[in-house]
Amino acid sequence: MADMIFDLSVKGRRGVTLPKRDIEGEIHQILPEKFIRKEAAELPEVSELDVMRHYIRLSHRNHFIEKGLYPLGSCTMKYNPKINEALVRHSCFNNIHPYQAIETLQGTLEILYELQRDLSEISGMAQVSLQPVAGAQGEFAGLKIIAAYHKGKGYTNKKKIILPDSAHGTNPASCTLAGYEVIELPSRADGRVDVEKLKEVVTDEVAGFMLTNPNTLGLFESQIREISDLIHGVDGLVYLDGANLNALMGIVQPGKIGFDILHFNLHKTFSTPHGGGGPGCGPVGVVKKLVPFLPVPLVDQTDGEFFLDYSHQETSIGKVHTFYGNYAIMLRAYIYIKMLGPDGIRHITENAIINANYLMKLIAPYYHIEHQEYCMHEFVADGTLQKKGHGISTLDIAKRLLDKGFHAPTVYFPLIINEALMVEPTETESKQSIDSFATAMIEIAEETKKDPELLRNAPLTTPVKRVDDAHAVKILDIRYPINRQ
Amino acid sequence: MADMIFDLSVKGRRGVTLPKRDIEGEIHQILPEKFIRKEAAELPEVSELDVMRHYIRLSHRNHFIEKGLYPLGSCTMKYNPKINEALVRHSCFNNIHPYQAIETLQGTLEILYELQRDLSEISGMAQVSLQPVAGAQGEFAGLKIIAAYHKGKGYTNKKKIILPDSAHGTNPASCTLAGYEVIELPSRADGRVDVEKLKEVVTDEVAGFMLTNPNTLGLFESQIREISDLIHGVDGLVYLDGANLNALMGIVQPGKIGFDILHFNLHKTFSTPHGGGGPGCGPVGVVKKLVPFLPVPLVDQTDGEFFLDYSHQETSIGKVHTFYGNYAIMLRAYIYIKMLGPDGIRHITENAIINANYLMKLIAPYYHIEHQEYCMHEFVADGTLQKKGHGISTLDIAKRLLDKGFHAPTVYFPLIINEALMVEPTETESKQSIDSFATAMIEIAEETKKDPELLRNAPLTTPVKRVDDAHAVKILDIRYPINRQ
Amino acid sequence: MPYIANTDADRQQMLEAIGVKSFEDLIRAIPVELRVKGDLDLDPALSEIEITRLIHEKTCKNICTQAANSFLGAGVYDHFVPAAVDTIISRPEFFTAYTPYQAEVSQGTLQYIYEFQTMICELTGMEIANASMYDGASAIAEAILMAVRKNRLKKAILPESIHPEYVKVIRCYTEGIGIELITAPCAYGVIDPDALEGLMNETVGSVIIQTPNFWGNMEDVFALEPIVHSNGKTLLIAAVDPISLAVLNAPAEYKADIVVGEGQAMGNSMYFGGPLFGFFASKLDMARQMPGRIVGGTVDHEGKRAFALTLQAREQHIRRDKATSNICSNQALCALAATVWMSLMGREGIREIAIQSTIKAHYLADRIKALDGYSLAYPTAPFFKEFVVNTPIPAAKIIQRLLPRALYPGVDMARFGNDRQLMIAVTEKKNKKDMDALVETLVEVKNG
Amino acid sequence: MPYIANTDADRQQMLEAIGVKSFEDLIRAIPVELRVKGDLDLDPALSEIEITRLIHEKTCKNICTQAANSFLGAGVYDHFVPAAVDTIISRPEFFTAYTPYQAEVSQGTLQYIYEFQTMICELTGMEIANASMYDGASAIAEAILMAVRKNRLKKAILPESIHPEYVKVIRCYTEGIGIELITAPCAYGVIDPDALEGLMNETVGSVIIQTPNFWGNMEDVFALEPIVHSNGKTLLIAAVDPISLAVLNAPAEYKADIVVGEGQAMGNSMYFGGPLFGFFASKLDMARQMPGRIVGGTVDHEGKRAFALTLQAREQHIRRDKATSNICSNQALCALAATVWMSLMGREGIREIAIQSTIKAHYLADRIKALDGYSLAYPTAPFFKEFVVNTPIPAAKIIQRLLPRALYPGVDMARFGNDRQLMIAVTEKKNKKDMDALVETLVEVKNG
Ligand SMILES: Cc1ncc(COP(=O)(O)O)c(C=O)c1O
Ligand SMILES: Cc1ncc(COP(=O)(O)O)c(C=O)c1O
Repeated sequence: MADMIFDLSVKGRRGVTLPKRDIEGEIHQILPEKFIRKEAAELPEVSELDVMRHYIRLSHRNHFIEKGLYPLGSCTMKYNPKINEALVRHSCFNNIHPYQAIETLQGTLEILYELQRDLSEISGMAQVSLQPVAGAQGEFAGLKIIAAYHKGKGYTNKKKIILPDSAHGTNPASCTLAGYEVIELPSRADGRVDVEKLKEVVTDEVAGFMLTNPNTLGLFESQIREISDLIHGVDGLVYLDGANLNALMGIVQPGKIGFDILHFNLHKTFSTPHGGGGPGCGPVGVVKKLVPFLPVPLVDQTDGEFFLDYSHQETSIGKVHTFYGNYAIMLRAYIYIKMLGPDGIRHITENAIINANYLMKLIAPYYHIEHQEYCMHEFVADGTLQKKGHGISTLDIAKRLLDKGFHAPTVYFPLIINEALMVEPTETESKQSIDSFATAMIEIAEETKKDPELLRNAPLTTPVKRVDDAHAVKILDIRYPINRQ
Repeated sequence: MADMIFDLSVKGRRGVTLPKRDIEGEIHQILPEKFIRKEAAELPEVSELDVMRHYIRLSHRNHFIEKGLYPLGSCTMKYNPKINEALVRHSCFNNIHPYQAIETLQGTLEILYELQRDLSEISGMAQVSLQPVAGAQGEFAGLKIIAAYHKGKGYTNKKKIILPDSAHGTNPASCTLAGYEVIELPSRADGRVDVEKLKEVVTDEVAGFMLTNPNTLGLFESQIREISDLIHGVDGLVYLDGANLNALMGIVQPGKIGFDILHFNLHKTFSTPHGGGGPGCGPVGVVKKLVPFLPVPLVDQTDGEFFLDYSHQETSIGKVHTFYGNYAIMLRAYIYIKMLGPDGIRHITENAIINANYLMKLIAPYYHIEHQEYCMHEFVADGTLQKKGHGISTLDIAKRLLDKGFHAPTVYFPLIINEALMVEPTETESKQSIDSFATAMIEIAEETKKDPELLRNAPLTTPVKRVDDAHAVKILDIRYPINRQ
Repeated sequence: MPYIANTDADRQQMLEAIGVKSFEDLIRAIPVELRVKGDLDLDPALSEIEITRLIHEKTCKNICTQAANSFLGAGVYDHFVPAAVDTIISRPEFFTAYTPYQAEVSQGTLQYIYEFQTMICELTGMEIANASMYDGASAIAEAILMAVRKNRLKKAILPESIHPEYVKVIRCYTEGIGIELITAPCAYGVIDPDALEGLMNETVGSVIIQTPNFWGNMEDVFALEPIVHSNGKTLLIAAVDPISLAVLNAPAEYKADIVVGEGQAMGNSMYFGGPLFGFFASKLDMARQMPGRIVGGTVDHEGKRAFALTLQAREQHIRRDKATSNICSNQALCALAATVWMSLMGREGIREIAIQSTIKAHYLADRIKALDGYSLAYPTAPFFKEFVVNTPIPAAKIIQRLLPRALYPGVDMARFGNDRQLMIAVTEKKNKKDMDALVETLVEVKNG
Repeated sequence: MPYIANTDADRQQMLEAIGVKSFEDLIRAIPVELRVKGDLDLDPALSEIEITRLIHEKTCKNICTQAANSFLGAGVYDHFVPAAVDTIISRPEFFTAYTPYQAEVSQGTLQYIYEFQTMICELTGMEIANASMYDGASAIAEAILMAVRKNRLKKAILPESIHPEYVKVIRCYTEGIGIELITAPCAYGVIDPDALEGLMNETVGSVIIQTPNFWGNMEDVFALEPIVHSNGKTLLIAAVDPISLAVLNAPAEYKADIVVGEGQAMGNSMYFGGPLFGFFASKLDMARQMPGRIVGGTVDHEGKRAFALTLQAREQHIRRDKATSNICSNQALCALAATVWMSLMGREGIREIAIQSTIKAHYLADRIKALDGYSLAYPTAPFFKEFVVNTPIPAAKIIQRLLPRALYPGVDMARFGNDRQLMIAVTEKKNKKDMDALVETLVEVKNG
């Protein structure tokens, strides 16, 4: 069976029909010869049916939320409502151009205005820019805001950002991108920020502190007030990596408890689809004093007439996206929030937390869990028992889960937990589905003892068997060798 | 793993949210108590995610056109264009009510008017009613038109319809439904209507003749003129079962060669999806003298204002559908015809015929083919060689094809061919895809000799192994035993 | 050319392999004089870009119910269809498959039909249901024919309260095959039980009761059933709105023998009235008389649970002129939509839909009947979600005057013989504001 | 509650299993004083029926380009997206999956990315491409940063002909980390080669050439490339419209070192400018410096061909502050849309799209420049599918006057400093009638 779309190519075959030309002309007469490509790009020549067969076949080789539980910790793989998909495909959403006259965009601008407001309310922030297109870009924008704030106040020495060693990789990477030096703070034994150690590293050079809360261990950083006081003490700013907002909504407004800036991941907390890796949306929210630094434009209104507001252009960090960010994703989040309302939002949080604690309880007898306390919306177990006892790694456990129809948890993160298994069931899973996931985890714990070979060979039932990552790096086969005609 | 949607049910779980009631009221106060149901219908109580998981999982257990060749003879399983699906879902198509004021339906009526016209042109008929919702209902409507015609002329003895023994089962069944007696005419050795025998059975009692052309053997009935002259000689009418129109479009207009009535299968010839068994659409077209008998309403216009025309109500056979038939299917056929144009229509036919002949040529050395001549858009091979030589039945061959990623041809039809394998590749398959189907057929012919057991046990790679049909009749398990709460 | 995979080179190779010079050689069996001369008179081909524009233009000439405030019903209802329904039915896995002839690669389709049959049995209280009929109208017709097969009595009683469009279809299906249709009169918007009793005798094969009936009124089934069943032979055919069954009696409660109905309201968009789909259920003793496809549970050769078409010996492809029906293609995808819809709604959701429709319809009826000049046509009949109103001016005038406001106040009963009546349907999608808007405008137009 | 599976009973059971009395017990770690008092100030929840209506109302306040005759471009183009694209990208199998971390159950995603990488290499002539960037703007920024990683030279030359919105993003990405951006002046709508030569020296890390440039004009890459490469260190970063590559030089032909661009035009709807997606390709020697995800072919443990994320040691989750970029989530689904789009178009289709866009744009430009009062802003520069026109009255006035006719004549260049210029883009979707309508109205509005 042909495996690559290129293998299906047959000279002259067409996948689409295009209008007949109603204007005469010849490209060679219109454009200077030297600019004309010498050799055609060998895109595949296939029929529409070929394309459908090929990509539908590929689709059947994926795990996805509607196939089974997807407990990828930190990623909040909740159900993506189908009504969102239906509504955003309206022609008045997908066929609008960013430079249309404002009069023809009032529906869109009104939605964005409301979304800014709703996200501000949920986060307790003064204002939100919807522009960053991913969490990492939200971080970057946030760090640029920190820089702009300090620049505005005349600081020249604020070159460092502190973050805990449990932080997600994007945090230090964003710091570097924004020109900051990273101070990595070792976590306390209870998995939280070590406030005493923090005191030691807080100096005038510190521009800010980046924290995930609940942190990547699924634990709420209860001393956030102390932390923010310390940072604010040197006129630093406290940044919340909002990846875990699914544990806070309706219960805590980060902007009210010491955080100055946060980013949202609409593709996590607000149910927009992950899309196989994106597009997401990473709005950034700030407290009042930082509003002037937000990216341009914001959406504002006077007397019910909505417009793109560039008025803070001078103080703004500028832009992180060509236009206004991932609008199609914002629409989905907007619909989601409107359908939840205040009660629903809080309910999401409660159920996410209950589900996580319930699952933790079920598997706790079989897997080591470093931090023995109630978790928030996710928890980190690990495979150290299995490793020590039977030489079974977390990778083996993850692969075996695939055989049982589940996606694996996030593995080997956070880095401070050996053999980490970071589990986030989300609120859209039912008790029954969590029960069956727990059963699978428990079976695997049994299999570790009885048939460790089974785990080392896992997965057995997937479209391909265990994939050799190292080989991929060795041979670096990153494009298909197309036959030139 | 829970297998039935009912197994997932959990008391109180909800799959949708509905508006809060903005009107007070209690059903028990509004409706007489005796009319109120005593015990609730135990529909499953599941979440939206449960529903998605369940039905997507089921979907993965189907063969479908985008999975692989679907050479079901007589069914014309051609590719269903995706643009059709996208366009018909427009709110101005799917949210319109059959009793809206005509002023609010001009777009719809214009489309239907044009479709009537285009189908008339393609078939060479004077007018077409789009109302019948399937081929069989088209047949029924056509037979009722025959009856109305004869009644109008004062005949009382026209009680019989002749049809060849190769006819599709719906033909005789429709005759019965319409109150006719069936005369089944044995086919000639060359697979066609035996005109000599026909002469013997044509009497004054004959109301009409139903013919499929090309017939179900894929052969064009060249003597159609002689046939129709014979039938017309007793004032009978000639009906064309248009299931095989994919072999005629642009080459023959049935209305011009002796047929008085035909039905179309839009779900075959005009690329509308088969939907797992329907909905289809079976418009019926007639020559001029029969127009007064068509179902009501037709769509007509005066000065560009379109309306539903009931003016022939008195002579009409009445209605076969509550409203106007399967509109959503008509839309797809309309789009298809507009995208093809006259050249495209003919091209479809040519390619369908070339594909069938090519495939026949490839497998002819391995399978018996009773009628050794060029076929039209399909052909009938059979498994008699395999049966005689190795005890392998056509059913075994069909099942083995499933293992190779193809759907089976239509089997054991037409009834006049033993172990029939009726193959229709359609024009949307490429030479390469036909090559690989032929390869599979040839492999099977080899396997028949080398490993007949393999075939008897086939299929081996499908979601379930060979299904026991007889057992289904024996146990008659036709509904799930739901647990009552 | 759209949708044709072969290139010129492919075709050339294929013709060579076949051993002919040109396509014409393949169609020698078609006498030249029978062939079309020249091109068909069709519009020139449009590309996808162009057809999209053309269709856009056509849609602009319709005004859909989303852009209007519509109270149209009469057999096609604007009930809520969750987006999730289309997510399922638009999967090529479902919509490009055909009838599950090869069970091993059709378990998806077979299983949902089995689930559909189960749900229909659950709603109706019946023991067996088929995989769908063309629409509610033809389902009634087929029910009458099944009754004839069962008891050989070729007379059927059709009350006046049956949808007039259904009656047309039933006539078309039953005319000319010796079946006599007798009309039972109604009084006060429901079947007159005395009149029915007068028509009943041992030669009556079936009585059809549509409830809620065409006018939205509930027939007094408990009073009527004993009349129908008095002779022990006549079968009671109930034609029901499936949504009503969430709150109203399951037809089994009033001993219906066959239950049919129009299923569109469950998960299918209105689409100008098509596709619709009929459901068809009965007691088990009529299993072998049923029309249409039926799926049954069975096992595969390894004993694993599986599904297959069953009782096929009833069907046209086997029994031909002796088949229980001529139906082949049915409305399977509509049945899938209904199955997904019923799953999403669930036990409670469908009840809530039925209850809201009822409550809202009654609110609106109460308000309208209080208006000067308007009254309920059938004030004594209990109704479900639809009702008929007498209007002070011709309904056509009201409809015309409300057109510019995109308010569709209901069905003009002039179609059915009374030009001063509007039939008004209410679903859960209507809210108080929508209804109050109708009430206000009814007052205005009367005077304007 | 929408989308919450658990019932009250489930929750109760779960709390009991956990061993707590109530939910509050689980969040003891959150100090009470940090908690929200009362409810969030959000609108009350809407059901699916209600949100559908709300969204319908909002859409009525937009006028989309399907209902208008639009010549807007400037980085987001209304090229043809076949319906088949959405059939694929709307499959939950693709859109609800995440980054293919577990390769064994992500072969679908991994393979299409591999195919995407191949197609981008094919279009650009480059050797390696990644799995997508956020947009064309950030892709340029990341290219500059990659150049710095490669040659350690922290100066980049940005000509005036680069999209001003891109420049804003590039500034944001490069400010404050010691990178100096130097503006190269343009003449006659293209980079002034002499001026560029004057700016060049051994400290310049990269020169960015956008071609077709912001104004739609083609830069004279064959003249510019030797200037850029003269010192043997400076890298040439080409920012290109991928559709143009069907007919215009593959950047490899003019020896670009890094090729980036905005990919939206390939299979992605405009959506008010987002999501967009950047593509990013280079020569193989920079493989380990690339930002973003890369998929590679490999084998599984049975030796069967498979795909996996590769060169992950560049990425943030492994290298943290030393990573080549902070990018994590990217624009994968947009890349899928582009992959399906490129497959559907194929070798010839994409050429036809590029050719029609060019021919039509030139027709329109020819007609407009012949109009009294209008002229081409850059009459000597060859252009692709977009061009700038000098207008006799402020462009804003023209735009306003054409609004009632739903004619969007182009981008008001007042945004970028010239209020008497319109930038006009033409794609294959425009036909002669559309363009003639624009020409006619341009004449009218001038006088009106
Ligand atoms: C804790 C945390 N921070 C930041 C990110 C980065 O978000 P994104 O992938 O949207 O850039 C992630 C995503 O995985 C995360 O889990
Ligand atoms: C030759 C022929 N006639 C009639 C029919 C009946 O058409 P339908 O299934 O649309 O009722 C078929 C369908 O299979 C057929 O193949």
